[in-house]
Amino acid sequence: MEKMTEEQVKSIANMLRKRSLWMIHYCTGCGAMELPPTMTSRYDMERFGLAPYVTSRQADILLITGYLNVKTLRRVITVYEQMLDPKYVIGFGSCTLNGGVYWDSYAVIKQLDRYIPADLYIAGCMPRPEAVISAFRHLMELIDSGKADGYKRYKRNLAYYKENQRKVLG
Amino acid sequence: MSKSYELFIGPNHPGIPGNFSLKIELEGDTVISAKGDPGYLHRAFEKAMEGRYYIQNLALIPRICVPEPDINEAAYSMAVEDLMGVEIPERAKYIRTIVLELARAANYTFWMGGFAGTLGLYTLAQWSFGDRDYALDLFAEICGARVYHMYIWPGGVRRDLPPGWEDKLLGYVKYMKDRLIDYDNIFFKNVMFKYRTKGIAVVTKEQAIEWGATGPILKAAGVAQDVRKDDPYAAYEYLDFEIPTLTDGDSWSRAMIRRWELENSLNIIEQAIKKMPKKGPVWEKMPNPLKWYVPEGETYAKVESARGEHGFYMVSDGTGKPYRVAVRGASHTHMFTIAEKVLIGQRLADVSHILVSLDVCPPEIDR
Amino acid sequence: MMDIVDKIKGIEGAKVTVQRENRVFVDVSEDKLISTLYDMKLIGFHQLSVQNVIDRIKDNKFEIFYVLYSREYKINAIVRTWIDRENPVIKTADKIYPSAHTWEREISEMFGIKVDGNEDSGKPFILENWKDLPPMRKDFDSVKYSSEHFVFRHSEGENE
Amino acid sequence: MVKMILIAIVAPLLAFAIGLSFMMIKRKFVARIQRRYGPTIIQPIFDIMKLLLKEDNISHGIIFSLGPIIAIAGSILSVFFIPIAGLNMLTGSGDLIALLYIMAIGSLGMALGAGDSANPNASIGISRALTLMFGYDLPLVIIVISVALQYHTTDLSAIVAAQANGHWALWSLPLSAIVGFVVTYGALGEHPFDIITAPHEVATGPMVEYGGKHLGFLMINHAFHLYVEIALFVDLFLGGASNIFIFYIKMFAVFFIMMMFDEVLPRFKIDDAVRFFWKWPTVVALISLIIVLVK
Repeated sequence: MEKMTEEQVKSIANMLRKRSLWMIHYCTGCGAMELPPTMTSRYDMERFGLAPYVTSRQADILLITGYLNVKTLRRVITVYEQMLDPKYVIGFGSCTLNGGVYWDSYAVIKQLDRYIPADLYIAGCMPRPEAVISAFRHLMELIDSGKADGYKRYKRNLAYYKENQRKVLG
Repeated sequence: MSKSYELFIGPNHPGIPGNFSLKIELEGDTVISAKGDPGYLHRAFEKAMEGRYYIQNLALIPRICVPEPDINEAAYSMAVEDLMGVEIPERAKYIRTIVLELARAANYTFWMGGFAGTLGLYTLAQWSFGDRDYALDLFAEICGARVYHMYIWPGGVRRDLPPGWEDKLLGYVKYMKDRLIDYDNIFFKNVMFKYRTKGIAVVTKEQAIEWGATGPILKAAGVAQDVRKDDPYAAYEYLDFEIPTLTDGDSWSRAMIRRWELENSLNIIEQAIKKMPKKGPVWEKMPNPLKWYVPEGETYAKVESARGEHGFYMVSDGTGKPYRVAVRGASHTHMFTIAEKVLIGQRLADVSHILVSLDVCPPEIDR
Repeated sequence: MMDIVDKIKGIEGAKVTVQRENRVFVDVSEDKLISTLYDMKLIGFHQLSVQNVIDRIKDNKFEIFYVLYSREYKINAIVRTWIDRENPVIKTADKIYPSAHTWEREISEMFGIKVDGNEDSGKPFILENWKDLPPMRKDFDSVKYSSEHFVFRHSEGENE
Repeated sequence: MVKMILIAIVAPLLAFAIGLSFMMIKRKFVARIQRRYGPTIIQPIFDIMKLLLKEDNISHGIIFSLGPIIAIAGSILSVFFIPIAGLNMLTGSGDLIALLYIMAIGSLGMALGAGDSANPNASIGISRALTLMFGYDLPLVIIVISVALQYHTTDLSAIVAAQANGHWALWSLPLSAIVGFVVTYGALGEHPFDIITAPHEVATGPMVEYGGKHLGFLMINHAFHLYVEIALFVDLFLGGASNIFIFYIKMFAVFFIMMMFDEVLPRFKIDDAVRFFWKWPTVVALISLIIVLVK
């Protein structure tokens, strides 16, 4: 019985969480170009309770907008670790998936989820604002069903992630 | 005990235009030194281009400057055409002009929102980002993509304009001209805007020339230098337009110059549509794209971007891949030679709007 | 146009080729580089558009070019010089063209060229913790480096 | 006694509800001015609940955690000094003067907490907040003195009672009322006075290190803050109200005019803001004070 109520509390919490997702305002790559249209009057993501926020402490979503340079990766990891649980990561664009057009570049990492756990990817270069919003909707569903557990995976497999990070950052 | 302290603006800070870091040293509220730290957007374009065919590079170059990708395509194509000795058809020239001006208008609309945002007026930001989207819709119609078009390519443009597109474009121009009145009322005539930007971050005429400024910074200081006039490319030599100049060289002048350039772009689009030959080829027949063996040589091709002179220095060794491509982005000079000097003595509250008024675009710096 | 070309030809040690309208190449030897740039500025080339390096690995040379622009004559002049690939050193031009300072920082990092007189040369600029060869050199293999340092994602079919 | 306890429970809840409703309306209203659809009307509730439900909490020390609590405590305490709808909560002579002191506690609580986070952005933000408070406190004190002289009392409920039947101080002291509006506007940190949080300059200033529950408390505090500032203005110049609905309508009218200004002005610099407050509002307030004295 007691376990049931705990479950219920969790599901209510998830329901509230998915209604208010704050995205950290960090343009890591050129994908940041499609975010202003998404945020502003044409597509207006505030309809769904999504809003850009300024610092890592305040935010829930870390949106990796495009390719990640090794130099940026270091900052992204810091930002990710500064964020408070529960936190979610969305990989935006093909470059986060497999390097995209920068497959042969010496500066760009090829797989985001080796360094920080990604809950969701949006494919394409660049994904249109509609795709971004549909990804947010999908993330809401994942949160609602409790499947967006990237931050738990990060804690559980900390050694794996740290090892990968060390390899690339030196 | 030292009186000064250090503050990082960026990379994760809304006051910085993109992924870039600025280390400033402050004494009280006054900046005593500013150092830019680039490299967060370094993707090694110049290296990657050496390993790809000319046609493949076309997919890479728009990503050098995100807010206004078309200038890259135009400069790159011009460099290749220059080396191959290709003259592009008349209609293609006009289409290029229209596309470049549309991209410039979209970029200035975007810039306007960003600038108003740094001053704390979010209403204009919301409006202008929304209005910029109509330009992106027009792009989506001619090439299928909103941001990276890859529409201009060596020999002309990729395909002809879809039927009825000119009318839609004229509709957009008319709409933007109407909206400009709203923008003026809320922002450019706003007393607070004048109060915040008049006399801030002055770059005088002598300094602008000495530091190698281009584009709006130079025009705001009173020098009418514009690649479109001085070394006309595409169809600019057939068109009639003026280069706006102001004399103060402060943040306000730069903003007003950009606002007039936006109007200028809309006028140029109207003119170009009127003068454009209605029929004709849009692409000079070129060999099979995988066999573009560009003759050996070096060349420098430049266009006027929204920020200033944007150029490609291309070296070919006669094979299918470029031997070396060096990109000149206006932001490189504007950030490190101008902003770092201009920021000294300014107030912390002004730092972010000065950066935006100099229009520092980090992807251009890092490449 | 010819007026300015004659003026450039007057500079000592300059080999001038007119590529086409508004584009002039000025080839100088390494030791004449700074004095040529200074003279170019005096005759009206006030703006340095871009300065960069081409790695001519076959000739074992670095080609350094300065794209200059004169508003008065509306002409681009490209000053080129060649230096040895072993222990490459150039002199700074940032006293003549202030914007050269940053370009020199960039080329000193990307090509490993030492810039005499530029106190920022050799300091990390764009790259961070870079231990390999300077990346823009032709003998640096970007594909090899990236496959050594990064793990590629394989689609399910090729994972075996 | 029972009534006192009842008031102690109901009044803060009421204040919070009113403040929260303003926050809700503002977000929708702003969105519409910005040609957007805007969030659902109860979005601030989701935001606050989400923040309070955050699993992690990072504290930079005891004072850091206490900051938001001191701020809320100060705000709730000031709620008790402001009579609404004939409810005299903690009356006693001189409560207008006491209120001015207590209203500063909120900012001081923030200052303590944010100062403890050792983030330069927070320190700059908090120094801006205190400077701005210096700015608007001078005209505020002058108009409070003029109102007190006009009605020969510093008891807020007596001032409200004296303004009954439409004899609002807005009519008898129009200059003071205008200054009062500007001061209230500045104290709420709407544009152009949003210097404290200015994201593009100091990355939300004092809030820069706050996240999770702390930020949730700060949002709750903001609701109280909205209520306290506007309710004080309504009590001083619009004659309070006999019942809660009229009070709400008056408050909303004030807030609505503020929202109109908010969306069309860029932000001041801090020294300009202080210069502004010490120039026109102070001069006008002094003229109004002289008029009161001469009369």
